[in-house]
Amino acid sequence: MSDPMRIRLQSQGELTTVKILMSHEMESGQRKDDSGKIVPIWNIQDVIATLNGKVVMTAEWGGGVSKNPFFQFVLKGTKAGDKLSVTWRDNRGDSRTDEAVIS
Amino acid sequence: MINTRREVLKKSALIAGLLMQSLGYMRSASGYQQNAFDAKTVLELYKSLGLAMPVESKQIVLTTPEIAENGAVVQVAANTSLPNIQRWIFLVEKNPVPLIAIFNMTEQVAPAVTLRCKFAQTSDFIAVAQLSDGKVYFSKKEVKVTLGGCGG
Amino acid sequence: MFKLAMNLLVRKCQSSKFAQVNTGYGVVRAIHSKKYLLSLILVLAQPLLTSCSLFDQSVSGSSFDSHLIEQTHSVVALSFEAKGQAGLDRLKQDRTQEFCSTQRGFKGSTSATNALDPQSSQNNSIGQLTEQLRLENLAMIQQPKDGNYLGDFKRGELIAQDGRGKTWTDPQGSVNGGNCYNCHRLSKNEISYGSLGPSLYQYGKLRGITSLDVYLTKVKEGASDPLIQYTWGVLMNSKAYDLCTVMPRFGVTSSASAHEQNSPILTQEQIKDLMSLLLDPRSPVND
Amino acid sequence: MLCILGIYALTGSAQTPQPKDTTDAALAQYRQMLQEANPADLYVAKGQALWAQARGPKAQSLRTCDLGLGPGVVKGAWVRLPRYFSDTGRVQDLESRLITCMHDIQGFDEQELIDLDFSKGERLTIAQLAAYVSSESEGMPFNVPQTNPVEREMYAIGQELFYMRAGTHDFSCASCHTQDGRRIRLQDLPNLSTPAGAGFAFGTWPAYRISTGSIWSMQQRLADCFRQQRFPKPKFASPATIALSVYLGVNASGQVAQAPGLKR
Repeated sequence: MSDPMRIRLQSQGELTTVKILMSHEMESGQRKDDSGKIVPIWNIQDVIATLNGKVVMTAEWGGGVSKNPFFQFVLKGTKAGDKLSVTWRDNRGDSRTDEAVIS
Repeated sequence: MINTRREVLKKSALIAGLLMQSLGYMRSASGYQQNAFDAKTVLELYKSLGLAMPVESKQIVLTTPEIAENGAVVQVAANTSLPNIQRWIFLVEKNPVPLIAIFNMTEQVAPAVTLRCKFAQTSDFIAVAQLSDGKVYFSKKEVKVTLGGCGG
Repeated sequence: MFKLAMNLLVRKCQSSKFAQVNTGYGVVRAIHSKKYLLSLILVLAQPLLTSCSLFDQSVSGSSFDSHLIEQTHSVVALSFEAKGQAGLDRLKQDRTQEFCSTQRGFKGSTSATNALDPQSSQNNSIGQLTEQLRLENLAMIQQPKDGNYLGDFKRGELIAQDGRGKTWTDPQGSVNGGNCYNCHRLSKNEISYGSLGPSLYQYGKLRGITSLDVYLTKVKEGASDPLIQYTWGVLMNSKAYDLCTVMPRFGVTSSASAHEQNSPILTQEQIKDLMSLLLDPRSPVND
Repeated sequence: MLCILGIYALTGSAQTPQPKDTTDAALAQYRQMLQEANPADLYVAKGQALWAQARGPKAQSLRTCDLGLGPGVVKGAWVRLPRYFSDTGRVQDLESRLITCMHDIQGFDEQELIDLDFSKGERLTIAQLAAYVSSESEGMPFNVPQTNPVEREMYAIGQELFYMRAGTHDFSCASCHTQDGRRIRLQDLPNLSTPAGAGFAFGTWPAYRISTGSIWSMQQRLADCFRQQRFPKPKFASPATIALSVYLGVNASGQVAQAPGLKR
């Protein structure tokens, strides 16, 4: 089971900055192990953010995103009580969704 | 510190529904573009994404460190005053796989995105902005990756 | 008789301290509960004090608490385990290491002051000991067998960049690096350099090697050229010039630090390559 | 002879202007950007969950673990460690105390925990617990006690160890950590004999290591220092590492705890 994300929200007027830390190995598929074998790629491929159920941003990531990814974006036109939901899915089919409410 | 993280209740039907909806959206609307992530050069990448050759624009502002103490984690950010941005494409030119990420933007988000990515060596970071009219612009900045630690 | 008493005391010290501590985890309790007993033994055996210790009082100097040093060595003996090529013999100090453990001013400064000013130091016993140990180190320096002091600056740059070697994760028998950039600035283009040691950028150029001709002359006169001799000497055994410098002794092994079949950190060939890195006018150091 | 050597001394005359300021500024910028979000927070969350979770052969949580301020008190405990514990009769740092609790309360085998590798299994658990416990002292000043004679003794031994030169490279801790404003490669070397330097070092571990992408505890930090020092390996939670921690923690008195940190 995947570990929870850490989502921090900072609102200023109608803009809300979203800072997300995700717990993931993000194995690049380029690295070799001690025996010289390539460690297979294992990465978050898709990220989706919804605000009150409506998709506001999606992303596709490769193995070049750092381990334990940090991702930040800015929501427009937000108000207190709005509910942000973030989902990631990796190339092994594992996924995780976490939520945060704008205060 | 504002911290409103909540752990998802696994049994919540609402969340489960949202998850299904989200994954469904990802598969139908975008679909993971494996070809682009297989491209070994920037030109190959542009081709696989069906992009016109991007034009350099001063309206794209990049925030990157000049020097990275460790190439494993380098924070990069792009922002732009160009109107109607549809997609951001983040590249590290000299990586074995240059494509780092694609962000599909909507009107509900500002055109500013920050991500941490890996640099295999000193390289240009390139952010490509694709606008809704199909025009493509880019900006680039070099990040020096240094050797560190006692082990050299 | 005296020797026997010492041996008995050593055994006494060990048995009192090692009693409960085979896991290495209960030592402080052991020290605590045996503390007064131990102190008593030490007081009664004042002249034999150092026999519990790796320290020789004449080396450590009188201002140091021998009881504490002895306790410290007991803690060390219980706390470490051999791993990979890093054996427990590495904890056995030679006279230079013992002495320099007690000299607690920083010795890697970029100032020009030499710790070995004979005017001030020979007036006291510490100064005399310093000079004695320095001369011991000086005597350890070997000249190159073939009389040639110089190698290849390109190989030298790679050695200077390489910080590996001699740790418990480095495979036994692997080639060791020189760690030079860890502490020194050397070339213009490498920005990742440390500052524990002085800048060596333009080392040769600033010392008169302004052309290839000058360099080739020095190559010929290596055995008598003061710059060649000094540079070689510092690389081989820095302690011969500044006894307690933080710079390792790259080309020698002392009796106590005779680890890994007596192999120094760097081979003579590697040190020749570093000589060229520092002195060759074509080297990036003299760019 | 000494005169001639003086002229060519490696120390001194070779000083040329160094572009250190621009490099340092660029590095400060790099580090500042990463401070905005420290992946160590992910491990704090895991540690917090592990603290409350019933685990081990006895299926108990650590909610009754006494870190020195009484059973279950986590807040402020870390800035008062290492300290003497009368129940075990020895000075313990956070990690050795966690082992005691995991043994006494949860039924884990102490020696097994000690013999494991860093970052694996229950030892990763300990690092995560340490990240959580340390985070509960964030912003508090260090106040590592020196009231018990054994605590003072451990400080003195720690200081001796700090200056002990040995091994193939003649290094001690002090070789790199007794001057202000020095670097190894591009990494700042805190002067651990000063409150500010000791506070910066002792007060920011556990930390997220960028180079390994994992949480490192103080014990792991010290073990890797000894590796680089070309010493043999210190045993986990051994008296030597605890004595050094006492030395650092006491030197850091009054400095503010900032753990878990973020390191190269």
